[in-house]
Amino acid sequence: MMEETRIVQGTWDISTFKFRIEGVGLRRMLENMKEGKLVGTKCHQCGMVYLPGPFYCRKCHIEINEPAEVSDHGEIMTFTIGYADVRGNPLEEPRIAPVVKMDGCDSWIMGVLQGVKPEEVHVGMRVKVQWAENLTGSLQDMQYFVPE
Amino acid sequence: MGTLEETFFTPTVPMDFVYNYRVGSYVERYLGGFAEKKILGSKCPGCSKVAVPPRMYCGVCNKKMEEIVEISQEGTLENFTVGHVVLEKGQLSPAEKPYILGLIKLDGASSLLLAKVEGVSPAQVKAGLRVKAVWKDQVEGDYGDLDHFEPV
Amino acid sequence: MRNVGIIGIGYTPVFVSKRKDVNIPEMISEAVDNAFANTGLTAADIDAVVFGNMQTFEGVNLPHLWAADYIASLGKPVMRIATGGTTGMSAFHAGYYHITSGLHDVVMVVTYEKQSEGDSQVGLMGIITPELMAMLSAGIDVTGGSGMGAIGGGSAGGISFQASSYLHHSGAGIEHIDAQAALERRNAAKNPYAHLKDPEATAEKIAQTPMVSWPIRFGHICPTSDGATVAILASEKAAAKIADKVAWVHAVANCASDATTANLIESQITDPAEQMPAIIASRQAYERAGIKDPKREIDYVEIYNGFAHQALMYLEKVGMCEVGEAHKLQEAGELEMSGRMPVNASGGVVSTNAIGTSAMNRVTECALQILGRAGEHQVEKEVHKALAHGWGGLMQYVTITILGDKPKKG
Amino acid sequence: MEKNVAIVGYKMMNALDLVTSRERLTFDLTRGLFNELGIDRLAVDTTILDSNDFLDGRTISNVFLDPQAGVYMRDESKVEMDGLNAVLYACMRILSGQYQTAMVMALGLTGSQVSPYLHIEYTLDPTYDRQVKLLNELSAAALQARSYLAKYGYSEELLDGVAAQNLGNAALNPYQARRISGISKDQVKGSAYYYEPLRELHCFPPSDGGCAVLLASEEKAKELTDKPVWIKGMGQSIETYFLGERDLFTSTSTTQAAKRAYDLAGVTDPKKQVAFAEISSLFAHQEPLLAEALGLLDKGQAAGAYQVGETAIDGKLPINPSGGPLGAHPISATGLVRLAEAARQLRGEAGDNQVREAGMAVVHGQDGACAQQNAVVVLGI
Repeated sequence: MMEETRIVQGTWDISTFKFRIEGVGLRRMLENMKEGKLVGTKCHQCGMVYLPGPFYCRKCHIEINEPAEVSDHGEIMTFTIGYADVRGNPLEEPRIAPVVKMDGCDSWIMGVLQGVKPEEVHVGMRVKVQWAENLTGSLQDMQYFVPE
Repeated sequence: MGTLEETFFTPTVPMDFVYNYRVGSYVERYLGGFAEKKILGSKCPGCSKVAVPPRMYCGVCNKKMEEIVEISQEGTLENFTVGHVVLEKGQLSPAEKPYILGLIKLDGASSLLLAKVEGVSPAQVKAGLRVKAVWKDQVEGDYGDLDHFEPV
Repeated sequence: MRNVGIIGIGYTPVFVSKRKDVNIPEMISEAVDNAFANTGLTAADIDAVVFGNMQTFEGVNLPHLWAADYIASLGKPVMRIATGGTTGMSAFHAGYYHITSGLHDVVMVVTYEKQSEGDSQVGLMGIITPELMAMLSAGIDVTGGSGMGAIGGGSAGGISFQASSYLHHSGAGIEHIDAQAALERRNAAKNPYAHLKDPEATAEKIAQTPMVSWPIRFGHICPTSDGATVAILASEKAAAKIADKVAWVHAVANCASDATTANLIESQITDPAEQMPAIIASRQAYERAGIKDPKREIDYVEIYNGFAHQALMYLEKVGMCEVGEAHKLQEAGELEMSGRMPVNASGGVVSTNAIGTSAMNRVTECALQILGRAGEHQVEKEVHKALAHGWGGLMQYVTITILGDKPKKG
Repeated sequence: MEKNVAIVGYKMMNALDLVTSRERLTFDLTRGLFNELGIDRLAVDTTILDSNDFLDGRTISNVFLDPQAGVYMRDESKVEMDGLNAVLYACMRILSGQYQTAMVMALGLTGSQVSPYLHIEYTLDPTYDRQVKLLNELSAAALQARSYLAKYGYSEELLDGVAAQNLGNAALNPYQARRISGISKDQVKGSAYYYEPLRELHCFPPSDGGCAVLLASEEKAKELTDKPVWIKGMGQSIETYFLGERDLFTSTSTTQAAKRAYDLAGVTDPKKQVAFAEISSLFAHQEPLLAEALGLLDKGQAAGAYQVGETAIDGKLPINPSGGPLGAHPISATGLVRLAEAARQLRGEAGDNQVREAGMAVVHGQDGACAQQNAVVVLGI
């Protein structure tokens, strides 16, 4: 290896970008969460239910916009147990993060599981949503998953 | 589809992503030359072209340019533009006053070097003008040392 | 279709975490020089160049423009390909189609990454940053503490969901992931172009590394590397004139599904361990290559495993064994360099990851095994046919290449 | 070329602000194209997407565009450069015999979501040009413009004339983004200088846009359309990155790319054989400069040719009858839009922009500061 050379900097000026992110499905879900309901989007052609849902169906490649209520109970499809936060600092207590398919829904959502020890969690486990006391139309309304 | 506000989230990202580039030995030597108020180039063993700033490869001959040579600090203004705007982070804004950017062929170099040209008004500047390098008072071996060129 | 062969390979002299002595095009030129030195070819022999990397990882847009003088490309067609982790193999496939189209005879494929110049976490988070910002405004908790859509798994989140699902469906245990990481780091010790090497690696040693997000430990994760890889491809006619030994391309294929992540804008419908694209692309490749029984006909496999469990998971997906069988083959020693189904004798991506090169190196490593030029990491059995696999995007995009020691018939 | 490949359909959208997301634009373009052809996504054998991670503000920006483009459990790859290059790749895939149909889709939201000038900024050598901060897309183009004007003794009036002609054509074209009715040379000349000799109206506008094109083998094309447009030839070339070592008054790599395309298409005398051209001239001076490099105008004769209307919609050899990139420059898609505009002419669908004789067309796309890299496609019916 030859000698070390100096470092100069450059940026990707992402702060100057004016992103537009599809929001119809997520906004509808948030609105309905104020009433403790989970509402997704159904494809009127194949019947696939997405939560909260994009504006098109992946399989049919058509525009979709039909609201569909789904259960707040579901099944763990996969999970992980986190030992560090997003910055890599160790957590005091390991955190169980399941990915759950709600009943009546074909897509998966991620959250936090409480009320079980890490060694007890397993794929296929039945869970339900623990709603917040005051519902405000935020993703925080759905506080945790807990065992059914 | 509803209005823009109903249909989309319009988030902003509160930071820019930063990269750290290694300059490599050729730019390092070029800047090292600046510390001694010298302008260096690299010479192609194939076509004898002298490139300023120096770099590793001659793409025409596909040969490594290993010889580093010192170039004259005087040259000829071959081409220029007068800037009326500045571009910062992709945003255009009017310049405080018009300024000249020139492509200069230094004596002994084969390539043209882009630099600021001062000491001549934008209305008067012409291709063919003989110019010389003007250094910062205190050179640091950094990009800004070669401040601009002015008429000989 | 015209037959295409790999007639030359060039790597940078090393793959390491930081090349402090060279800038980006200077580093790339080392691999180009080596490809020429290894083949005796010169720039004049090259008809066209294909170029690939992941540009947000080192912050240069369309870097082939800056590098044009360094890659023997002036006056030639240059095509830039970028598909995420699979970029290297996608670029290789583009090189293949340059020749099968009948338009070109000798094509050089150049891939690289100089990851030390950027922040790979930023590069990866960049995949979803704008969506994440939108979800933030909807109340998501990025610290992962509570609420729906919380980023529970930290930086290895998506991958740990995949590993967890894989373990559940295959019956393998975390100890098999440890053992796979150890096996590949030992292999890497025999490969001069590998980055993380440990001739003494054992499952027990890997098991000592900290748990990041169950079941992923630190020792299961790839490094970030600086390096470049070049492959020179030729038509059968051109190869006959300018090459002594050739690894022939028998088939290429690829497939995309949807991004498997808890993206609340798009909604995830796919199990990250299902990997339907790997099943579809490999079956398509077998059909194109005329392979009826891959388990018998394929002698060697290079799997793109940024994370150690993926070598096992993808062996099953590409049909080299049944579901739930890969870890049993591992237990029986069959995945070792001396085994019946050697995998990643190179050390795999888990040992070396200059992203733009990673999927390309799967192909070049298969080629070296076929040519018998892998040196110390040459596997014991004879390699007549080999399969190279790449994955990228958000675990939803797969590329496959099948190589053979003879030109494909028909 | 050994086999015939046809353009069987196209769909394009351009506006200063399309009021859309890249996901929705992708869906609208591809679904729209499929609807017009009466097919569904499964009729597409392979898809080549083309967008730019830096401009999309995302790493691996094709990840979230696959399903919107109909590529769910399907074959896809991504070219990251001007969209015309993606056409070359899609065409190679069909020529290989592996695929019968190939879709190309490119987009750029460089009007509403990101500054277009960042594109070239990020291509610059970060160890020199980005540190010295003198070079940018506009200053580089201005140096190229002056080099060209000086070489042939043209005045800045040539730039005003080229821009006025293009903007006039763009005003007639519903697919263009910048449409200024009653545009005149004086109006162009009255716009402010950016870098001399380039004025605002000599330069492309920041704009949004995208385009999807379906290609097919000869056999399949006949099933899908009764108006196929054939790809007769294609070529590409690149020159040195270093502006100080290029002949800025011409485009060497365009000439090399054109030679490859003309050889395949059997074009020996482009001025005679080519009926019209769609050129990715991002700045007024680039249109005559590139037209010369393509062999469509005699060197040094541009001022006269524009004066007498030779390159106008009703001229002897119309150049950018669509209005060209001075009307819209959705970065990544611009060359693909040129291809679609040429197909629109060849199918006789160009309305007020329709040229009289649409026999053989030349399409051009570029990448890099001062068109460092160029692609050329020759089309015919």
